[in-house]
Parts: sequence; structure tokens; C-alpha cells
Amino acid sequence: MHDFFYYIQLLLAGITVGSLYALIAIGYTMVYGILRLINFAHGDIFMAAGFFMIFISATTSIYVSLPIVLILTVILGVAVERVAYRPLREAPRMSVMISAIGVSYLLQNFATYYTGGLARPYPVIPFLTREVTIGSMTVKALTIITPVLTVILVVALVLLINRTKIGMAMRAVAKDQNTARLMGIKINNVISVTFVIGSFLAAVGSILYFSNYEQVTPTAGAMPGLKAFVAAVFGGIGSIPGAVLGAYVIGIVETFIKANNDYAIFSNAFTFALLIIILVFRPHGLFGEKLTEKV
Amino acid sequence: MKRYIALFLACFMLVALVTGCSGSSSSSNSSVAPSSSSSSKVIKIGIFEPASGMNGAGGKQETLGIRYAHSVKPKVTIGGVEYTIELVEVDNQSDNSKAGSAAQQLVSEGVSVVLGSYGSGVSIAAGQIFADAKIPAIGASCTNPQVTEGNPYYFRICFLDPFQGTVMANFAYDMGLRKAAVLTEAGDDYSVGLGHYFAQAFEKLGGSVVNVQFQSGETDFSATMASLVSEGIDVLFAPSSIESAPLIIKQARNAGLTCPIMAGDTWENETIITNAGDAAYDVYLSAFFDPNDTSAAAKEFVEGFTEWLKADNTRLTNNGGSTGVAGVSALGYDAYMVALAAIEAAQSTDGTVIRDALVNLKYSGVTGECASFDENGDAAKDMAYIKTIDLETGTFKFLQTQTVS
Amino acid sequence: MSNTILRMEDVTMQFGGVVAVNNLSLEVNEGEIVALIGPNGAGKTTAFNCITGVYEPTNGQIFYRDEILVANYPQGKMKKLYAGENAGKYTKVVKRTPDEITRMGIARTFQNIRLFSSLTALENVLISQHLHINSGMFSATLLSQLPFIKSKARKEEEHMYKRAVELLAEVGLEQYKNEVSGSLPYGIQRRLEIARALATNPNLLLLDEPAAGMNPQETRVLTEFIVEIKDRYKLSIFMIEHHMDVVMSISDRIYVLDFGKLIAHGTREEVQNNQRVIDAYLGVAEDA
Amino acid sequence: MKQKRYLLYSLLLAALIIAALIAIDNSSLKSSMLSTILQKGVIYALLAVSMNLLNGFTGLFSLGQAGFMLLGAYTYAILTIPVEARSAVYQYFDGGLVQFSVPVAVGIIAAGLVAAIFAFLIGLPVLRLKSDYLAIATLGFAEIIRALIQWNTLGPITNGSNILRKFPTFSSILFPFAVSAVSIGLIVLLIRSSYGRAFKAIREDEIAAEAMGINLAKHKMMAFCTSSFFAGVGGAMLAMFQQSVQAKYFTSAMTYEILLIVVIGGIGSVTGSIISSFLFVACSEWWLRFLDAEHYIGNFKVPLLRAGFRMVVFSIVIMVIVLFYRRGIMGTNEFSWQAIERFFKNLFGRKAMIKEREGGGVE
Repeated sequence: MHDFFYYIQLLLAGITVGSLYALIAIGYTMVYGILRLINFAHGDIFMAAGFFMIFISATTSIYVSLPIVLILTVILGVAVERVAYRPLREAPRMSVMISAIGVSYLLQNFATYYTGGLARPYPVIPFLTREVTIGSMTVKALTIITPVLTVILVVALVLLINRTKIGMAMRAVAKDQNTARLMGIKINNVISVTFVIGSFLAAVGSILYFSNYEQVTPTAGAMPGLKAFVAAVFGGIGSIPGAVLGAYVIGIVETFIKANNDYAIFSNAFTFALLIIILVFRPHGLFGEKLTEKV
Repeated sequence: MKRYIALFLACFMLVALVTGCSGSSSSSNSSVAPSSSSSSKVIKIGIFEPASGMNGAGGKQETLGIRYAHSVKPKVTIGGVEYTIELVEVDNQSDNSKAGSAAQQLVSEGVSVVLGSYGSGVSIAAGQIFADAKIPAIGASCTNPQVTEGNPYYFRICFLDPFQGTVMANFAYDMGLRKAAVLTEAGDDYSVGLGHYFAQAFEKLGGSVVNVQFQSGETDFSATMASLVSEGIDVLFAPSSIESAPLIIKQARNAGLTCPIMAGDTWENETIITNAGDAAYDVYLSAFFDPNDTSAAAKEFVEGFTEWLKADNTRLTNNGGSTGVAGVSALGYDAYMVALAAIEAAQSTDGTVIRDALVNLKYSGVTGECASFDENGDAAKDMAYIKTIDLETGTFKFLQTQTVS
Repeated sequence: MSNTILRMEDVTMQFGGVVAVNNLSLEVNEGEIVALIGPNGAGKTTAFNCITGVYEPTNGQIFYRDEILVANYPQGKMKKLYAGENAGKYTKVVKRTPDEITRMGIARTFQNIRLFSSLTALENVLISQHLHINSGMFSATLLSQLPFIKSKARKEEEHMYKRAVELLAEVGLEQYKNEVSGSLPYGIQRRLEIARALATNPNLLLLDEPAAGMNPQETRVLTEFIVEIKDRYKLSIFMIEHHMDVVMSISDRIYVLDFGKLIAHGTREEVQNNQRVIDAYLGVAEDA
Repeated sequence: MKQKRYLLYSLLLAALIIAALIAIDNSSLKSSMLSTILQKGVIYALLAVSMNLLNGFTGLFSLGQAGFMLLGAYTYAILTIPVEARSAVYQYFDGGLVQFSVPVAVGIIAAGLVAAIFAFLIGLPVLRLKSDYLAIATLGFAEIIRALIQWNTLGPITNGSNILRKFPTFSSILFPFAVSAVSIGLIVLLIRSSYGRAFKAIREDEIAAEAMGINLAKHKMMAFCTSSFFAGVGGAMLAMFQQSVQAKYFTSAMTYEILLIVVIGGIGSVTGSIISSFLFVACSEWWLRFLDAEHYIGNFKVPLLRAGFRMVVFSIVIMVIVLFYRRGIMGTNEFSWQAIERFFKNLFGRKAMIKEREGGGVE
């Protein structure tokens, strides 16, 4: 009944969604890899980036506001780490996680308060939203740009982590904080850098994401955030290629589920079912390395 | 450091306690200018509307109508004594789990009548509480049958989903459309209910229906739309919240779904036009009210209301930044007026008496026949306004009135 | 040989490519104090973890009395990777979780103290009696505490409590009964950890460096304590220890481990004069 | 004899509370905000304590609470809606499949059991996971349950995404207090039993606990199912309190709400959870509501105050507590008469204090 073109269309949609999840998921996986903390607020930082764009672009041109948004988001991300996570560095993991939930709660409520809870239209970014025609079909430019950009960013990131000094520091901290500290690595700086990168990617993600859906609500970050986290777990938390792979799997499969009218409402449920299954059969995800507790 | 925070917290809690207990009462004259310290007696009318949550936008617009009505008629005479009407507003957060305590707050405030709510779910959830407290409630725009059904204290001045659904079905069928997709939001009584009745009526007429549900908070409809395109439907009926409306419209058009898109009363909100932009062509919806109505009452209301909106910026923002008159505002206005008429008829501030007065009250307001309730307590509204979106002016354009049959 | 309580046969523990314990065979007889010594990283604790079910050995068998406690042979990925000896000699697989093993009568202490640190000394001891509880969750919840209700569960609870207090008294810790265990002095914590292990009433007690970080005075006290509990509770004791004076003063037999391999065993004298041991310990002797 | 005295105190306190409740019940206060808050507060107390049993006492960080509440609420509603009312409730599913209804008590217990059964099924795979993986897995489970219940195909049973109502609810404020009191009492007994001690051991150190012969899988499962059982009961109570129930609102936000109550009260303190439940409910639904409305002092409009501000203030307070008062109100302490007595004695001079020291005394 469906033609080939239809599936191509779905696939494209899935890849776009997947790429967006990927950009968020990397933030999760990096923070988790280093702090062993599920940064529940990550999705809300992503949401905040959306509102930054709206408010800034209202006063100035898109091209000026793009960099500003990136910077603001990074600042927000780092600020959150400073205020909400750093003081709890020595605290049990549960309370750090709770703090993360608290931050997400705060960001959402503040956004609701500030915007009155209404959906705000996202400014049109011409070079992302203009239509391009490939062969027989026309799609938004960002359908093409998103995956490409994602891949570029991921490669850059992997290089950063494997080739540079700071990358080495990150890996060291991820392996063993105390030893890393003894080796003279400034843990806090490394962690800040992690949050800088994470938030930056979240900001990029949010620009692409909201250009696609064209409106922002205070809760817009919650679901993408959770799904991105699932993606990160799926791929093996701490492993960037894993996170990206997971993101694409989730993005594509959930798109196909949504395309099935009878089961459309199970797209989220599926994501989590996948998570549980993965955790049961590979508790450390596809590429995650096992950490055993010393007895 | 810690000690100071402790201090701050303690003070905060204390303040909260003190102001809080008085808070409820101080919140009563909220936003209705400083409480006029007139010595005359006071009768309280509760406003049970969402100011936040997914129905916040509509709730605010409905509240605006009520506030305007209040500014027009702030007083009522009972038994020769002049009573000042005090509006008691609570935010039910468009959340059934919060609705209960919000309603309870109104009850404990000792209101005589309750108006609202936008969004049927909360009204259904809170209905019993009002009934138990013997306080009559007048629903302005809640269209789900269950609101008034089996609740002697709940009345309603707007039409119902079965009616609305049938109307839209007829309208679509008359346009020569035969294959409809009904897209509803899981967990939203309004959406699911209206969709259900539309499908029922449309199939009775001989059309075919594809049912699709999306989960609340969904932002990505591209896949759904793609599948609908390949289904080759003639019309998409998508009753849903103001939030998801623009997403649906835009992504439908992006996916190449060019057929008419239809919905119910909720879509009459200009933020949808703003957010959906020029994708919003061929969009039809049923509405409670037409601002360009030629009847004197309507004219007067529209002019007065627009003036009143312009007078204050917060009012404008609450109206989604525009001066357009939403149907729910008109209904809010009427609901208030009905309540007033009932109070005058009852010549009492007692809920039960007012309720009895409501039962056989006749009142015709700006949205047409608003009282003369049937045994369920629903107004005899036999006509809906079909509107479409006018992209040039970015407003809703009245198309025709449609009745069942 | 019914008087052996623990017997390890060709036990090899391999992590990835690293062989931590290599073909270790040893015996502990009823009523003996046997010491396992060796330089740091020789694989002593790993051996303990194999016995107590924390790790499952890659190859070999461990007997408790006459029944197989744990048994395994290289399978799956390990098949190719396996670098130890006696591959293919064993074909049985027996897996047991640590709690099962404890219930069979083998209790242990940990190198780095692992008390339930925010609970009181008494609670610590009570908890390790839980494994023998008869009453189920419901009767324990409903019948064990309410006054006026006489029930099996109630008796059991009272008995546990009585026993716990006795035990603390026997090991001379009663005055710390209600102290939070994490805040007790180091030496006391060590003692409490042993008491906690005793509360599971074991036949075989594994002590992982009981004297670690103690001064000579404390060490002497501990040494006596170990002998004392061994006699009182009819225990066999298998211990890892660095303090040579402890080892040499109380252990009946000694096994010496180096780089995962057994390099010597025998009585104190035999081991003391064993060249390989001296080499292995050269320069390390005072450490500990 | 000390024990006797405390028992007496407790009985007096209980009598006092009951008397107060009866007074509220038979006065104009019945329909006041106070009684509403008390009712919701006591229900949340049960929910918080049940979550605390898992997160605080067993150290299993589960975020599935909302899911189990949902199961409880729906089980209760589906089973107890009177047959004659069903056609009205299941309006789109011509009356639905279930064509019988059971008494309230049965409904509530069934609610707990269903939740517990699901807990068992989900527990088999996920309880092996470590802290935060467990958290995310249980969170996901709650989402799945919600989607399932809203699924139109199950409509004849669950009424799909439509509201369930018209089931029997309680009229007397005593009812929720009674149920919660009994449930919490049971949880406390469990915590103080040998099994409760085993749970604590697992929280303290899984490896040591296992080495002391505690079967991790078994005991984690016990804690998980018990907690879920009471979450289910709590869900049923919440449904009764709301007089209607709809899957849509049992989101992870609800779980977070209860988690925050537990944190504010003190992870690992039943008393704390109870106290903070009342505070939390009162603040979020009553005392702080005034923050949501614009105020005028004379003609001066108080800044900031407008819809939504309450939640902002609220979340800031929560952050402050999480950051600076990690132990919450009670830490891991419980209410005890000794503590109270000591407090009063301390008011009168040193002598009493010294005497008390000799007495020692646990908190």
C-alpha cells in the first residue's frame, strides 16, 4: 500500500529526530561518564536555549543572536554545575541526582512563570528552514544539515577526547577521580569543560530541534531529554559513538512506530521498553565498559 | 552561611503561614483593582479557571471575559440591599489532581456561585465537590457531556461535544469530503470525546474514518502526517490543545497534506495563527461566538471588551497579545451575566436557592440563548459558528452558522 | 578426608588476560588456624573472593567439607583466553552466591572494614543473624514486635536480640552496644566486624588482614582474641595477614602466595626457612 | 516503666488526634481548606513513606512511584464503580467490559495487590541494576504503564484516556487517616523487624550484606513489592480524594513531587516523610497560593507576583533544602518521646541534662 518514497520520507524524518537526540545524548553521556550523574536538568537547559533564541532574536538579527544563544546556554550549563552539583561532589549519588531533578523542576517552573506557560513561536532561521529539492521530493534544509552537522560535531568531539590534553584529562577523571587528582589534574576545570561542551551541543541541538518544530514550551525539554538519556544508556553510557548510535536507533524506530496509526501512542513507551531490555541483557549498554567494585 | 539560610527559610515559612492563611482571602480581589473598602455587603463569585498548565491560555481568555463583565456590573441588589460582587479566582492548573483542592478553596471561601472551567476534565473532576457543597457552578466553555450529567449543581451555557462533533461532521460532509482522519490527544477528554462524536456522525453520514491518537506533549507529527498522506484522506479533524494545534497544522502541510484541517472550539485562539503562520490555510473550526455578529448585544460587548483590553497591558498579554475577541471570553461574559441574573432572580446569596433559580432561568446573552437549561443543566444552543483562518489579516473569519440536521 | 573443612583444587582466577590466582591448591583442616601470606598483589584477597562467591573462579574446584562449594572451567570467551594450567581437567560447574555460601557456614571479614557504618554495633550483629530466620516477612512484621502477642516470631526476635547481646558481651563489646559502628575506634571496628561474622555462626572463618593498621599492642590483643574465639566457637580459621608476628605466633600451617602462584607451604619453621619465601619477601619483610 | 509512660503518651496523642479529626468532621471546618489539606497530606504521607521504604531504607533509587499509584488508582476505580454508573463513565465504550463492582475495602486491597504484582514482574529484570540505571528503568516503566492504560484498545477496561469517576469515595476525614495510619504502621513494623534490618544492611553495603548471608535478590524484591503495594493503596486513596482519576496526570512529575517530599523530610525517616508531606501539600496548595495572584498594597502593585510564581519560589526552597540541608527535616531520626522529654528537660537547667545523659537514650 505504501510506496517506496513514503519509507524514504519516514527514514529521513527518523534520521533528523535521531540526530537531534544524538546531540543531546552526548551531553548526557559525557557528564555521566565523568560525574556518574544523570543530569536530569540537561533537557531543560536545551529548553532554555530555545527561549534564549526567542527572546534575543526579538531584539536583534538571527545571525547575531545565534552565537549569543550558544554562549548563554554554555554559561547556564556551567552555572548549574557550579551551584547545584559542585557543592555535592562528596555527597551520596542519590542526593546529587535529586539536586539535578530539583534544578530541572526549577528551570521548568521558571520558564512557565516567565512565559506564562504559552507556546512561543521559534524564530525562522532562513538557511535552516528553506526548502531544498532532492530528486522527486522537497525537504527542509535542516533535514540534510542536521545529520551532517551531528556527524561533524561528533567526530570533532571524539578527536578532542582522544587527541588533546584536556581530552586525556577527561578520560583520566572518568576512570578514577582521586588518582586523576593525584596526577595533578584540576578535576573541577575538567568537569566545567565537560559541561561547556555538553551545553554547547545542547544549544546547537535546540536550535536545530526548535527550527524543526517551530515553537517552544517550558516542558519541551523533558521528553527529548529523557529519550536522549535512554539513547546514551543504550549505547553504553560514557561512550560517545554508542550514544549517537542509540540516538539514531531510537529516532528511526520511534518514527516508524508513530507512522503506524494503531500504535502511535506507544512511541515513548517503546523507547523505555527498549531501555529496560537493553539494561537487562547488557547492563552496561552496547559499548559501555563494566566497572567492578573492589572488595 | 547555613545559619542565615536557616533564618531566611524560617522567616519565609512564617511569612507564608501568616500571609497564606490570610492569603486565600487576599487573593480574592486579585487583579480586580484594590478592594474597594465600601461598607456595602459582599457576595462572592468563584472563578474556577486554569491560569497555567496546558489550558492556561484559554483559561486566561475566559477569565478576561468574566473580569470584564464584572467591571461592567460590579454590583447586585438583593432584597433592596446592594451587594458588591467579589471575584475569587483560583488556578486549577488544568490538572485534575489539583482541581480538587482548587475547588475546595473556592468552597472554603464561601462563594455563592462558581464559573468555569475551560477544559472539561477539571470541571468533571471538581463537579462533585461543588455539588456536595451545594454551590451551583456554571460552565462557560466546557463541552464534555459528563460535566453536567448527573450533577444537579452544574450548568452549562455552551453547546456540547456531541453537538459540535456532529456539526463539524455535517460541515465536512457537505464540503464533499468522504475520508476523514481523526487525530486526538491521548489523555485529553475534550480531544478524545469530540473526536469520538465527529467520527460517529461522519460515519453515520456515510464517510469513512481513520483514528489516530498521539500522546500528550507530542511535538513530532511528521511520521503520522506522512502515513495520513499515504492513506489519502480528504480531511483531518484534529481537536486538540492550543499548544499542539500549530505543530499539527505546520507538520501536516510540510508532509504534503493539503486537505482541509478541522477542529473544535479550542482552536479559536490567535496564538495558533501566529505560531502556525501561512501553513494555516484551509483550516476550519466551530466556534461559540462571532465578534462580527450584528446583534446589538454582541456589538456592544465586542466594542466594550476591546476597549477594556487595550486599557491594560497585562490584559492584552493574557489575551495572547492581540485585541481579538475570543469566543471563550464572550462565554465568560455571558456566564457571569447568567450568574448575576440567577442571583437577582433568587434574591439570595444561598447556593441552593440560586441553583433553583437557575433551573428555570431565561437569559439570552451575546452568544445567543444562554439559559433555559434542559434536565441535565445544558443551555439550549442549537447553532455553532463555523470559522476559518484568514491569512491576510491573521484573524478568524466567520464562514457560516451550522446546525445539526 | 573428613577432617578437612576447606579444600581448593587447582583454582585459577583470570581477569581478561591477567591471571590473578594461578592453580592454587590448599587445605584447611577442622580446628586449624591456617594463614595465607604473600607480598601485596599476590592474589590473596582474590583467593578469598573465590571461596566466598564474590568472584567465580575461571578453573578449578573448591570443596567445603565433602561437598563441592564452587567449581568452574574455562568456557565461552575464556576458552581461548585461558592462560592457566589444568585446562580441561574439570568439567563441573557449581555456582553459589555469597549469601548461600555464608549460610553453609563460611563467614568472612573484609580487608577494608565493611561494617554497616550508620547502624549501631548491636544492629550490625543482629543483621548477621537474619540468615537463619524462620518466620517469614509477614509474621516477622505483624507478630514479632507487638506487645501482648506471644508468637514464634516474637520468641525468635527475642532470641536473636538475646544472642546478639551475649555475643557482644563475649567479645567484650557490650559497652558499645548502642554506638553507631562507623564512629567506633578502629581497633573496635575490626573486633566488631569479627563479631558480626561470628553471629552468622560459622564453622570456617575467613579473616582478611585482621591486624591491618594496628600497632603492636593492639596486634597482640587481637592475636589472643583470635585464638580465644577459635576455641570458644569451635572454629577453623583461614586468614590473610601481613603481620608476621601474628602469623608466626598462632597459625598451625602457612601457605605462601606470590604472583598468584603457591610458592611454599608448611609449618612456621618450614616456611620461615624457605629460600623462595625469603626471596619473595626480601626487603618487604618489615612492611605490614 | 519508662516504656509504660511512653505508651501512655502515645495513646493520649492518638486519642487527641482522633478527637480533633472528629471535631473537624462535625463542624463547619469539614469543607474548609484545612480539612482538604489534612486529607491530601495524610495520603501523600503514605505515598512518601512507601517511597522512603525503598529509597531511604533499602537504598534502591526507584522512580516508578507514579506508575504504581496509577495502577492502584485505576484498579480501585475500575473495580468499584457501581454497575449502574458504568454506562455513564464508559460513555465511549458502551459501559465497558467490567460489569460488576466490589466493596471499597476489597477495591483498596486489590489496588495494592495489582501494584505489587506488577512490581514483582518489573522487579525480576530491573532490580539487578545499579542505582541510577534502576532509577531510569523504573521511570520508564511508569511511562509504559501510562501509555498502556491510555491505549484505546484497552478502553473497555480502562476507559482509555477518559476520566474515571463515580466510584465510591470517603465522606469522613477519618477514613484516609485510618487507612494511612494502618498502612504506615505496618511499614514501620516491617522496618523494625529483622527483615527491615536486612533492608538497611543492603542500603549500607550490598557486598557486606551479601557476605552476612542476606539474599540480595529476595530482599530487594520484598522491599520493592511492599513499597509498591502501599503505593497502590495510596493511589487508590488519591483517586478517592480526587473523586476522579485520569492516567494523564500520573507523570514523572508526580514521582518527583513525592521524591522531594521524602528528601525534605529526610531520606530514611518515616516521621520526616510524614511531617514534610503535610508541609509540602499545605505550602503548594494553600499557603503559597497567594504568590500566584497579583496583589495591591494601596495602589502599589506588588512586583513578581503572578500566576506561576508560587512554583518558582517553591522550587527554589526545594533547591536550598537539597543543597544546604541534605539531611532534611529529620535526617534519619525518628520521633521519640525520649527526644521530646530530653528537649523539655534541657529547658530546665543542667541537672536534668546530666541525669538524662546517664539515661542515655536513642533518638
